[in-house]
Amino acid sequence: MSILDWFTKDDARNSRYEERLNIPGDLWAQCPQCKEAIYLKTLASNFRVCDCHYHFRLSPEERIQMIFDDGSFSEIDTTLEAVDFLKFADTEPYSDRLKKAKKKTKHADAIVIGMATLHQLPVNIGVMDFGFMGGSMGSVVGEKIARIIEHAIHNKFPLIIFTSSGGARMQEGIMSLMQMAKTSAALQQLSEVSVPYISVLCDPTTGGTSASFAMLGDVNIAEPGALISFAGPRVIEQTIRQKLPKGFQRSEFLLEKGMLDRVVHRRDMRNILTTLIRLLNPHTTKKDVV
Amino acid sequence: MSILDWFTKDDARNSRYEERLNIPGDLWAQCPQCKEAIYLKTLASNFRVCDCHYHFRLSPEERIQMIFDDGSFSEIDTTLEAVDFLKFADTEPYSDRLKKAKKKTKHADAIVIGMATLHQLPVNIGVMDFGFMGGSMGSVVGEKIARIIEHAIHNKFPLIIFTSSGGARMQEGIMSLMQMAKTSAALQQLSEVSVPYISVLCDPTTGGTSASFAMLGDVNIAEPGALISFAGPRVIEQTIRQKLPKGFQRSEFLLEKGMLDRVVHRRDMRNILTTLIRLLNPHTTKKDVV
Amino acid sequence: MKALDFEKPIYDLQEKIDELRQLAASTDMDLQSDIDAIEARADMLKAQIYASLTPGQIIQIARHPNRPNTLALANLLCSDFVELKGDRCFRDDPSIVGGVGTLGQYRVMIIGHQKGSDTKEKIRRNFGMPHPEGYRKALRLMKMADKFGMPIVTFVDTPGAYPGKEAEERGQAEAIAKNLKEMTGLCVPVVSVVIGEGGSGGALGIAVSNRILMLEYAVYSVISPEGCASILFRDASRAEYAAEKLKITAQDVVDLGIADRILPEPLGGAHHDWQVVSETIAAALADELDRLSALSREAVKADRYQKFRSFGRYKDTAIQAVSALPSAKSSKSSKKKL
Amino acid sequence: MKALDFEKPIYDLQEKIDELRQLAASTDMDLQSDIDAIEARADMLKAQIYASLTPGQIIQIARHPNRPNTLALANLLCSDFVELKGDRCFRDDPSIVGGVGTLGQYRVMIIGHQKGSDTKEKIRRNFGMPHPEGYRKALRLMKMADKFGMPIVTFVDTPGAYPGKEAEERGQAEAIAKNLKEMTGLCVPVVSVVIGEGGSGGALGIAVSNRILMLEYAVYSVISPEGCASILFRDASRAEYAAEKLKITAQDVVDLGIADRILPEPLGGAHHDWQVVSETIAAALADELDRLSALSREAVKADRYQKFRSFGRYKDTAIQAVSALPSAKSSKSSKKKL
Ligand SMILES: [Zn+2]
Ligand SMILES: [Zn+2]
Repeated sequence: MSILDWFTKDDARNSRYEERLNIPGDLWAQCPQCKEAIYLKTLASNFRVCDCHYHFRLSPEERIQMIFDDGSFSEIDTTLEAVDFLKFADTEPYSDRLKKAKKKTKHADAIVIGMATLHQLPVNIGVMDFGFMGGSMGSVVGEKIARIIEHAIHNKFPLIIFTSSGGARMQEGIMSLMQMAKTSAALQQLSEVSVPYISVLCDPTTGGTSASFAMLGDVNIAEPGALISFAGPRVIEQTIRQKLPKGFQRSEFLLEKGMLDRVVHRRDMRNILTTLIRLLNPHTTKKDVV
Repeated sequence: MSILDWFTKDDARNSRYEERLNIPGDLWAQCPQCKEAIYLKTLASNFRVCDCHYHFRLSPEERIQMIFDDGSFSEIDTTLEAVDFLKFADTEPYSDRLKKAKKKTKHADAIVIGMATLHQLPVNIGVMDFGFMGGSMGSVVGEKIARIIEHAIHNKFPLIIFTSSGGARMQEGIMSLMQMAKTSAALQQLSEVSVPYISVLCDPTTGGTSASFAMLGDVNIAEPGALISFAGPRVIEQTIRQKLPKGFQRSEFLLEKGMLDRVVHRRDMRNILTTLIRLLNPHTTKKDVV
Repeated sequence: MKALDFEKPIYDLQEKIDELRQLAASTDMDLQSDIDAIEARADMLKAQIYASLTPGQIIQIARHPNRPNTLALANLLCSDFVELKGDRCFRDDPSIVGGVGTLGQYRVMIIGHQKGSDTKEKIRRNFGMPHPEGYRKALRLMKMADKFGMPIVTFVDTPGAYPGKEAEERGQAEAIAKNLKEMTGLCVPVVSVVIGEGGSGGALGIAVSNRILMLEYAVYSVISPEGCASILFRDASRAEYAAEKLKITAQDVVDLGIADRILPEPLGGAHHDWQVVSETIAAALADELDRLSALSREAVKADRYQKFRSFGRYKDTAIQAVSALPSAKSSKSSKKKL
Repeated sequence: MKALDFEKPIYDLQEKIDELRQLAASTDMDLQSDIDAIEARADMLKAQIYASLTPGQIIQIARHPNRPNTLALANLLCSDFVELKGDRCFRDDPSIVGGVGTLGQYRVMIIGHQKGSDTKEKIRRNFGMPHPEGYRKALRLMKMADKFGMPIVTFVDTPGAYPGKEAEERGQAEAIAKNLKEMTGLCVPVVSVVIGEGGSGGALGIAVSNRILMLEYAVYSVISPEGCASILFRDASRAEYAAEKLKITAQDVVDLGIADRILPEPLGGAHHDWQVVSETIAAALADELDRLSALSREAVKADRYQKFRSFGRYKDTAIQAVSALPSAKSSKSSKKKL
């Protein structure tokens, strides 16, 4: 199968995706950036990107269906669940927050991991869910990331992680901080066996998530306009007592500052990722590609 | 022998050095920095450093006698000499320039290499001579640096190079440019066998010399006030059409900019170097130290 | 010495004792029995107060301006300490310092946060809050240590990585992340001592170590209690409460299985006797380095990886157990199709 | 297309031919024999002029604004080229570009200087004069290639590293030096093609390679002839003369044993036909990569070291011979005591 074949057979994907979603034509969303109203059906057929290039946040399901081969994803480690081992309660007990988040997202925690294919090339993937407690990283997120990395170490297929996270999950105290080291440590091992890791940073990727696995891609890609930072803009404004310039800590800013390889429109993501994993992976045999 | 013993028996060194130089007391030099007149004898007993901390340039002989154990230096590769293979002539033929420089400095080219000891610890050293055609690096300088590095690779004793050079020797055209790569390549090999290299940058270290072995020390040390740059201040002023701030491209500036580990007064150089080579070298046996 | 508010009663008694002593000296009166009595009361009070410190009070000790700092400890531990500077890229960051020295029988690389003691130095050192170049300097020195086979000791004492405009522009997230990854690749022993404040990612950025030791009144936290209170409780005044909930004291961090060992401080805290503290640290480091140096380079690296790999508390509903030490393989039974 | 001054006679004739053609078309006159005659003269003139170019004229071709550039070549050579950006430290420097693609049977990393073609782009790309972050980006990409076993191709085309205030502040010397050293440690084949101007350390910083190829009218020099004239001759107008003395043409650099091979350009220079130039380059690269890929990783590295180790011309008066290939050992006979 040639490279061109891969790309041409993609055209039908979106309409199929749209059908599957089965959205009635009269529902609409407001774009947070240009404030225009957009029909959900139009939005879905445009990769949930507004004409002004605002990229709406996606659920893991939406993202996987947009990017990977139809039906190719098989999730693993669905049974790992968070434990409120500190009996933490802020304005609400952690255990209640967990229950609500599970109900809302239908996921056990803020990341989904598994294997999929991309133009028939097998990949290990992780997709974070900002809808689950702000995509915060506690023990379960850290463990699942470590596990998908370990799968990549064993099966030698590339790793792609889509981040969308406010950072460490404070409700798990210092244990959540340690997930930064745990995930980064696993990536060091991946690096030592020369398996490529592509980090795709989506809005928002901040705090402990950006300061660990999100920034450690062999290639770092971001969706346009994503907020990517260590300290959030509000904290910085308090520190320097000044307004930050427009576009500060957004993808395009980080690209200019040398932190990202590319800013990629969601429409082009599937093809760029395919090309990159095909080119970078030294473990790809001719059989895998042809 | 304990560390303290090393340092205490050093006190007598300078007076001995001064005696050996046998300078009549009525000759004086003017300090280029504070413009004061200083008796040469005073200057010699102060490591040729003015009270204003201006470090006078040294010949290789002066530097070796100030820093290494008395009589411990044995020079090697004295017979390598430059060849005017491009038949280069600017305002004066290269071959004439070489003759004059040899006569003036009593050296064959702009660097002296060999082995010495530092508080009894054996080291491989290179000492550049700004007096020889501005310390410029042609084939002989490059070759001698590569050779002393190779000696270090074989004997596993640390390497210390004192730089003082305007950069590549234009009279040898592209061949002088290649000496940058040759010396750096040899340092990569040294690095792979974990032998420490300390670069001591003296006034001035610019151009192709700074952009190769001079900047590649495991530890980079500079004498105070040394000019250290890639492009010289005059070239930059022409580029930006502005005066450069005071202290720009001087040792202290580079220290602040993260390019140097330390700025060390000539008086303290011997002890700092001793401590560093003792601590860094994994090949030092207990026998060597005690 | 700055008295912390909960130490006020002790300092009041101490003042009284001093007054009595002066009186005795100037008037030739014999007040020894009174002095002894008050001193005994002061000792009892001290013991009581320090035996029941709240996390909020412990933080105050951890942040005490006179606590021993990295450079002071480096010089107390090594008679031949030589500081090394620079990230070889942008700047020397004075809020992280490092250098080489001899510690007992080991040539070591010491790296740590440096807050600064007087106002001028505090400003110069940015109150111990590093910019990215601080982490890059630390990594440069760690790689140097790795190359020359020198064990690494890090001293952790920072409110956190600096949350400023330039720090973000120059890649604070990247710099910390890179350290976390690269420290895992080091083949020499790395021992960290939290000597004061272990503030979040800014602390972790130099603490991916084979052993994590904590001084008795040091703290280690994912976020400052103040930050936590204002974000989660939307009420900055609830910092004391947040400090309790976050489990940040040395004992808590040991109980959670993260820190390995608590190093006792002199009564009242490390700031009362740097010499004693440095001796405690020297003994603990010698102990840990002896054990780690017995391992091969690969084993040292594997030991560090296993330590961090094991961190996490969660349950696997498929196997109905809360696990703190999961196996590296995921169970096949837990697959599902999307 | 900008005509260089020595090309003026050719362009004048070409203009005349065009006029005659138009006249023939509009008046129905048969001027073919005249046109043929002038074309023959033009061809002869071209052959004459390009056969006897002075180094000064060759530099003009090497600097021609329409010469093929790195990004254009990358896209002509690889149908799937993906540019990758950033030094992961301070900034993406647009004056050095890089990325991955498929070149024949090889997955390759392509890196090169990028001068920019129109005024706006030239400014954005700083006329192909990199800051330190350009060299750091290049090194990052080279290490990525090394990790994934991809051969590296670099295209050299720069007046030199930028001699500016910020470039010095951020360590121009350090960045170039580090590349020279680290490129020696790469275990994948590296092939450089000097496609235009090979300006000093700024060129060498991405050209420590197993093979150095030069396009026919490319130049490679330790300093620009203008710089040399103003420094050594104290007379900037003597640049033409300096260009001759410095030996900077492809033929000179091959004769000195530094470049391995000259790649012919279309008559008049590479700017006349990018497609042909890219095919020439593709064939040469395939050839070199085939040979280098047959070597082990260690052998590839050793090959590169030996190449650069051998550079230098000097004599050893002890053995009375001019040597271009010295042995690694110094002769024991040449020791002396100071
Ligand atoms: Zn919009
Ligand atoms: Zn003076």
